[in-house]
Amino acid sequence: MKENECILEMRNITKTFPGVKALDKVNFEVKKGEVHALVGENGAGKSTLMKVLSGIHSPSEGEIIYQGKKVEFAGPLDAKAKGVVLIHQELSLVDEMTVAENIFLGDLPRNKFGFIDWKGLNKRSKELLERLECEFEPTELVGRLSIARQQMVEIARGLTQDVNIVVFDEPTASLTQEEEKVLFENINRLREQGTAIVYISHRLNEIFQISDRITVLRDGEMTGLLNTAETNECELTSLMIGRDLEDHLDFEKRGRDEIGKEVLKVEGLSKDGLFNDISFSIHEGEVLGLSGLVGAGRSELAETIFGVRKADSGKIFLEGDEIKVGDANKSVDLGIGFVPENRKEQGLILGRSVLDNLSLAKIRNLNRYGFIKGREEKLIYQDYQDKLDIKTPSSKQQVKNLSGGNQQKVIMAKWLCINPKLLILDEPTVGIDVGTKAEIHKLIRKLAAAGIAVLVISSEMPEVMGVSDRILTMYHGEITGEFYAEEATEEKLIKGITGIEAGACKVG
Amino acid sequence: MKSKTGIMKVKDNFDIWDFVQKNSIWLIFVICIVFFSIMTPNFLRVRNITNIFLQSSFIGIMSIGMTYLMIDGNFDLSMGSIMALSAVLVIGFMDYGIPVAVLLSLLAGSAIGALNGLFVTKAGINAFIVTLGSMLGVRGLVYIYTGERALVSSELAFSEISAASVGPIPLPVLIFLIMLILGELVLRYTSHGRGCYAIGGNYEAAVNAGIKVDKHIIINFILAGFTAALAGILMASRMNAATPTLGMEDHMIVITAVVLGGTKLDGGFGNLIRTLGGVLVIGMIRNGMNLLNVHSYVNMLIMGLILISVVYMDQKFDPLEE
Amino acid sequence: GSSGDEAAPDIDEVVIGITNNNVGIDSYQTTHYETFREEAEELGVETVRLDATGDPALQVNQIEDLIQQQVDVIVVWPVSGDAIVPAVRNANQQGIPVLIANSPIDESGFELVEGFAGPDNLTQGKYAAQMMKEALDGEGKVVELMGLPGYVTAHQRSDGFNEEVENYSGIEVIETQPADWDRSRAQEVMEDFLTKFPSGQIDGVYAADDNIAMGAINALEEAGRLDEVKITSATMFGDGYDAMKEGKIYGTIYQSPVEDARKTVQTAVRIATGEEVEFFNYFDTPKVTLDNIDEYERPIW
Amino acid sequence: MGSSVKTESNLKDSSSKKINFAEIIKRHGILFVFLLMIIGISLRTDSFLTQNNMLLVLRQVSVKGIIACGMTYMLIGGEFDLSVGSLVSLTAVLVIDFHDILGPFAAIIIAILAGISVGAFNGFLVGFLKLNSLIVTFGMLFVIQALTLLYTGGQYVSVSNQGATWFSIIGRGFIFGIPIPVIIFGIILIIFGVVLSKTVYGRYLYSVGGNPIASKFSGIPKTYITFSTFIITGLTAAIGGIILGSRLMSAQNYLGQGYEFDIITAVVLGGTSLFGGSGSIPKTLIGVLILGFLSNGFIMMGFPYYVQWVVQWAILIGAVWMDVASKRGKILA
Ligand SMILES: Nc1ncnc2c1ncn2[C@@H]1O[C@H](COP(=O)(O)OP(=O)(O)OP(=O)(O)O)[C@@H](O)[C@H]1O
Ligand SMILES: Nc1ncnc2c1ncn2[C@@H]1O[C@H](COP(=O)(O)OP(=O)(O)OP(=O)(O)O)[C@@H](O)[C@H]1O
Ligand SMILES: [Mg+2]
Ligand SMILES: [Mg+2]
Repeated sequence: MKENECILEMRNITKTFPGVKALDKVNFEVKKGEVHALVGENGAGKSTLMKVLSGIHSPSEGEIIYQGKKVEFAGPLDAKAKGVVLIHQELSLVDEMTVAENIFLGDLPRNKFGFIDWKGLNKRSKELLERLECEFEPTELVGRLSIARQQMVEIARGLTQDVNIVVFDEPTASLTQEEEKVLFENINRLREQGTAIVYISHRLNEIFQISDRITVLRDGEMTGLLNTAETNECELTSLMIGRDLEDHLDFEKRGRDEIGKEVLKVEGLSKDGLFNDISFSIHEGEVLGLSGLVGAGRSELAETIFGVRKADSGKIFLEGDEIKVGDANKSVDLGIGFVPENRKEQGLILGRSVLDNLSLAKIRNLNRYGFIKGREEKLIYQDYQDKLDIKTPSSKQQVKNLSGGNQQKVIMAKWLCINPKLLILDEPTVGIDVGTKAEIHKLIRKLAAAGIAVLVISSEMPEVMGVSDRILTMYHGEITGEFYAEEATEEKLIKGITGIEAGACKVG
Repeated sequence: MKSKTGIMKVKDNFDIWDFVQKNSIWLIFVICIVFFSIMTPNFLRVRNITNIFLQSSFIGIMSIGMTYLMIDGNFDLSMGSIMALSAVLVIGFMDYGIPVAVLLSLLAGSAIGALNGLFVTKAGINAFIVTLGSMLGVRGLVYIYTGERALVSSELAFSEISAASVGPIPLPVLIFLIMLILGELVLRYTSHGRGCYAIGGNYEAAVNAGIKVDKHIIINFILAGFTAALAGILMASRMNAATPTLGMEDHMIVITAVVLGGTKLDGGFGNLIRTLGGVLVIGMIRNGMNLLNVHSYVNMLIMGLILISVVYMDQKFDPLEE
Repeated sequence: GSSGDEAAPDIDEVVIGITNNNVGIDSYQTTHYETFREEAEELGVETVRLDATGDPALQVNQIEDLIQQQVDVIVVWPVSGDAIVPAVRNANQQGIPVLIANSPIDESGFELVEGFAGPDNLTQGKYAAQMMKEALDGEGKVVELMGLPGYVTAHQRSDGFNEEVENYSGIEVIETQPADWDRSRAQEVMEDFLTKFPSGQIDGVYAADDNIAMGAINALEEAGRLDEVKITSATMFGDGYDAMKEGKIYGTIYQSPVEDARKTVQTAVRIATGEEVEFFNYFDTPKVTLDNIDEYERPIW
Repeated sequence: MGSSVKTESNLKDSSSKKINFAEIIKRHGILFVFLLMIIGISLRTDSFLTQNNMLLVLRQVSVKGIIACGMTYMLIGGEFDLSVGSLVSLTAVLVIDFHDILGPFAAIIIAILAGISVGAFNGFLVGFLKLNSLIVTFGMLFVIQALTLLYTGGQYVSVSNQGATWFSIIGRGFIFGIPIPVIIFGIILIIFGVVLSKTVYGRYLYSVGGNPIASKFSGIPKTYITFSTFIITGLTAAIGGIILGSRLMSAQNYLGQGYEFDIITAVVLGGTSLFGGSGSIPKTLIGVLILGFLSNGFIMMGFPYYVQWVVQWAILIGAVWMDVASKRGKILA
C-alpha cells in the first residue's frame, strides 16, 4: 500500500440548484488510509458535495477521479458496489424487520434453492455486530432498538463488504459518548486497513481527535485544506465563518440570589416508562440547562411540559397558575414556545413556504375575524429573517429547500415572534455549524436578558455549561442533580447523567 | 413519529391483553364459530363448512394478491372489475377452447395489474387514484364488451372446473389453499417476500438499500390482477356464465378480510395465514347471517360496523409490541 | 323443513327460501320484499329471505346457503338469469324445487325449475311501445331511458319496446341511455337530451319505470317542453299515478309488487306442498292511461 | 422554483421527482386534455358549446361541486370521506320526509343538522380515535345507507303538494337567468376559497395535512381541525342533499350513491394532492368542470355513461403517459 496515494479526487466541482449555487469549483481529495474531515457552516455544501460523489446529484461542472479513473456513479448503490459507501445521519431502516435483515437489506444471502439463507444471514450479521462491539442480537426487531443502536445498525450496513471509502455525514449527532468511542475505534481500525474515511461533523473536538486532514467549505467554496496536526480551532473556525470567533460561551451568568420571578413550576410530573416524579422550576430571565444522555427522557419531559404528550400524574404551573397538562394549543396561547429535537418531523411543514412556517404559531394573534393580516405577517417575517439572518431566496421558498441550519432558524423565529414567556429548546444546535451555533447561544442569552425563561436541553456538555444559569441532570427518567453555573463542573454533571451516585444529590 | 418502548418498561410476565392482540383474528374466528353454531344448527354441518370454504375461496384467492399489495403499502380497488373482465373474457373466448380462453383472461387480468403497477410506480400516482381509475375503466370495458348482457358458456366442460373436487375438497378451495401456502412460503423465504415487507415498512429505506422497489410493487399489482382474474374464471365456471355486474363490491370485501386478518393498512406487516383467518371470518359472517335470516338492511349495517371495528383494531395494534 | 324426496310437508311446516335481486334499490323491490313476508305469515309458512344486493356471485352463494338449510322450495329473483343456472342445477340435484320470480332464468335452466312467477317484462315493453304509438299517432322520434345496465328486467323492457317499435315505420328510437332506475340520473340525462335535441326534435320519451319518468318530467317541465313530448313508462309508481292524473304521463303499466309477491308466495307454497303448477305464472300487468286510471288505486309503492 | 428538488437520499430524490411529475400533469396535462376533449366533442355535436348547455352543465355539477369543496378541505387536511354519497341520500330523504311534517324551513334545518352530526361522528372516529379515514368512512357508507333504508323502508318519499311550497325554488329556481344551485355553488366556492387562502383556519388546514406531527408541535389543535373537516364535508353533503331533494321533490336511498368516487376523482383531477397539505378550491372547480363536461359531452355524443369511465381512465393514463414520455425522452424508462 502506497502512502499518499490519492484514491479519490474531485476536481472543480460546481453544483447549482435553481437560485442557489451550492458548490463553486470545489476541489476535494482523499488519500488511502486517512480520515479526512469535511467542515463548514450550515449550507456550506458538505452534504451536497458528498451527494455529488455518490451520484445522487450529478455535478453541473467538474469531474471525479476514483482509483485513477474518471467515474460517475449512478447512485449510492452503484457507488457502494464500487467501494464508496455513504452513511447518512438520517436513519433509513425498516422497523418491522430484524437487525440482520436490515443490515443486508437489498442483498439478502440466498441458498442454492433461491430461498433466503436465514442462518447465514444471522451469522454474518452477528460477526459484523461483534466487530462493531454492539451488544444486541441480529434477530432483534430494529424498531425496538434505541435510536443510537439503530444508528449502529446503519453503520454496520455500510461495512458489509470491503470498501475503499466510507463517508460519515454527521454520524455522532445521536450517539452516546460510549457509542461514539466505539465508532472512533472502528474508524481507526478501518483506517489501519487502508480505507479512506470522509468525516463530516460540526463538533470540532471530534474533528481534532479523529482526523488527519481537514477540508473547509464556506458558502459552496473551498476555503482551506489543512493538516489537522498543524492547525487549531481558531484557524479552523475563521476559515469556516470568514472571521475570528471570540470565545462565545463565556457569558455573564446569574447567581443563586439573582433569580427573578418564578415562570414555570413542575410538580411531581410522571409518565410511566418515560420519566418519574419530576419537580423543578424556571424563573424569569433564567436559562435552565437539562443535561442527560440520549434516552434519559428529556425530550419526553419537554414534550409533556409543552403539552404534546400527556402525563400520568403531576402538575404544571405557569406564573403561579396551574395549566392543563397535554394541551399544546393552550400552551402557545399562554406563551410557551417549543423548538423540538427533530426539525423535519416535528418542527416544519416541509412542503409549505418559509413564511407559512415562520408565522405558524403567531397567526392566531395576527388575524381579524379569522382573516390573516397579510401585511403584518410579512413585516414580522422580514423582521425575523433579518434578526436571525435566515438565508432563503424568498419568503415563498418551500422550507424543505433550506439548509439544516436555516431550517432551525425558521423554527426559532416561529417561536420568538410570539414573544414567549417560556421557551423550550430541545437540542437547538444539533447539526448546526459553529457560526450559527454561536449566534444561537448568544440569542439564548439575549432572550434570557429580555426576561424570557429558557429551558435548554442539550447533549453537549460545553453547550449546557456555557449557556445555562442552572443545570439539571437527568438519568433514566429521574432528575439526579441540580447545579448553579458557578459550581457546575463537567465531572459533576457526568456523575449526574450517568447515574453514578444517583439520588445522592437529588433535589426535591 | 416512531413510538418506542421506554427503557423502564419491562415485559416479561404473561399479558392477557397482549395475547389477545397477537391472536385477535383467531379469537374472532372461534367466537364466530361458537356464536353461529349456537344460533343455527346447520352451521357446523360438514356440508356447510365445505360451503363456507367454497364461497370464501374466490374472495380468498383475491385476498392473496391483496395481502402482498398491502404488505408493500399499496392496495387495489380494481380487483372486482378485473374479476368481472376475466370472467366475461373467459366465456367470450370459449370458442377457442378452454385452455386458450383461460390463459387469455389470466393474461388480461395480469396486464391490467401491470398497468396499475406501472402507473403507481413510474408515474408516482397514488394507488387510490390509479386503481379507482381502472376500477371504473375496466368496468366500462366489461359493459362495452358484453353489451351490458350476461354471457353464457356453451361449453359444459368449463362449468366442471369449479364443480370438480379432490376427495372432499372442491377444486376452488384446493387452488386457494395451495396458493395460500405457496404465497406464504414466498413471503417468508424469498427476497421478493422480504422486499415487500421492507417496502411497506420503510419505503425510503428499501430504496436506499437497493431493493428494486418498483419491480416488487409492479409484481404485486400483477399478482393482484392475476388472482382477481383467477377468481373471475372460477366464478364464471361456477355460474357457467358471466355478468357485467360481477364483483362490484368485492375489492372492499377483500380489503376488509385482509385488514381483519391483521395486515397493517400502511404496510410492512401481515401474512397470509392471518389473511386466511380474515377471509374465513368474513365468509362465516356472510354465510351465518344468511342462515340466520338477517334482514338485508341490517346485514349491511353489520358489515359497516365490522369494517369500523376492524379499523379500530388495526389502529390499536402495534406489531412492534408483539 | 325437509328434503324433497320425502312426502310433501303440510303447509305449516313449509319453509320457503328466497334470494332477492336488490332490495332497497327501488320501492318495487322493497314492497315486494315486505309483501312476501306478510303473505307468507298469512299463509302460515316460514321464510328465509336473503338479498343478493345485485351481485350475481353472491346470489349463487345464497342459493347454496338455502340448499344448506334444506328449505322446501327456493325462490330466486335472478340478478342474472344466466349466472344462476349451475346453482339451480345443484338445487335440482339435491331435490329442492326452485321457483323463479320476477325476472326469468335463461332458457337452459327451464328444465331445472318448477316454474316462473311474476310479470312479463318483455310484454310490458311491448305495451309501452303500443301506447307510444297511440300517443304519437304513429309518427315521431323517441328517446329511451333504460334501467340499470346488466339487469335482466332493464334489458327485457328495453328489448320488448324496441322489438315492437320495429313494427311501426313512423316511430324511431333516436337515442338510448341508461338511467339506472335513478330519478336524479334520469333527470340529468333528459336535460342533456333536451339540449342535444332542440325543440321539436323529441316527440316521445320511453322510461323503463315511473321513477325514471318522474326524473324526465322534472327536466321537461324545467325546459318548458313537457307539452311537446309524450311519455310512456313500464311500471306505475305512486308519483307516476299522480303525474298521469295531471296528464304528464301518457301511458304506463300497472304492475303491482304486492300482487307479484303474493303470486310468488302462493305458487311457491303450492310447489312445496307437492301441487302441480303451470310453468309460467304471469300475473296481470295491464296498460294504464288516463282513460282507465280510475279503475286502479293509487299505488302505495 | 419549478424543477426538481433534491434532498437527502436518492430515494427522496426520485419520489420528489414523482411529485413533480404529478404536479405538472395536474397543472398542464389535464387542462390540455380537457381542452382537446371540449374541442373534440364540440366538433361532433353542435349543441355542446352553447350557452344553454354551459349553464346546464354548471347546474348538473353544482351538487357534486358543492360537496367537492368540502372534500377539498378533507383532502388538504390529509383525510378521506367516502360516506358523502350515502349522506346525500340520508339528508335528501330527511328533508323531503320532514317537509310535509314540519314545513320546508324546519326540514332544511333538520337535514343540515343530520349532515353535521354524521360528519361529527366521522370526525370523532378519525380525529379523536385516530382511525384510518379511508376504511372507516367506507364502513360509515354502509351504516348510513342501512339507516336510510331502515328509515324509508326502501320506499320513495315525495313532497305531497308540490305546488304549495317554496321549497322547490332551491333546486329549480333562477335568479337573473342563473339556476339557484349554480348560485349556491358559486357562493360556496367563494367562501371556501377565501377561507382556505386567507384565514388562520386555512393555514392550519394546510399545516395539519402537510405535517400533522409538526402541527401538533406548533400548538395547532390538529384533532379539532380534522374533526372540523368532517363536519364541513358533512355540511356540504347535506346542502347537496337538500338541493337534490328540492330538484326532484322526492328522495330515496339510492340517490347520491357512488358520488364519493366522482367527487374525489374531480378534486384530484383538479390537482389537489391525496397526501394532504396541498390543493386549492379553484383547482377543484376545474376538476369538477372536467367531469361535468365529460359526462354531458358523452351523452351529447350518444354514448352510455360507462364509456365515459373508460375514457376517464384513458385520460388519466394518457396525461400521465405523455408527461412521463416527454420527461424522459422515451416511453417507459
Ligand atoms: N435540492 C436542493 N434544491 C435547492 N437547493 C439545495 C438543494 N439541496 C441543497 N441545496 C442548497 O445547497 C446549499 C448547500 O446545502 P448542503 O445541504 O450541502 O449544506 P451542508 O453543508 O450539508 O449544511 P448542513 O451542515 O446544514 O447540513 C444550501 O444553501 C442548500 O439550501
Ligand atoms: N432503551 C430504549 N429503548 C427504546 N427506545 C429508547 C430507549 N432509549 C431511548 N429510546 C428512545 O430514543 C429516543 C430518545 O430518547 P429520549 O428522547 O427519551 O432522550 P433524550 O434525553 O431526550 O435524549 P435526546 O434528546 O438526546 O435524544 C426516544 O424516542 C426514546 O423513546
Ligand atoms: Mg448536511
Ligand atoms: Mg431527546
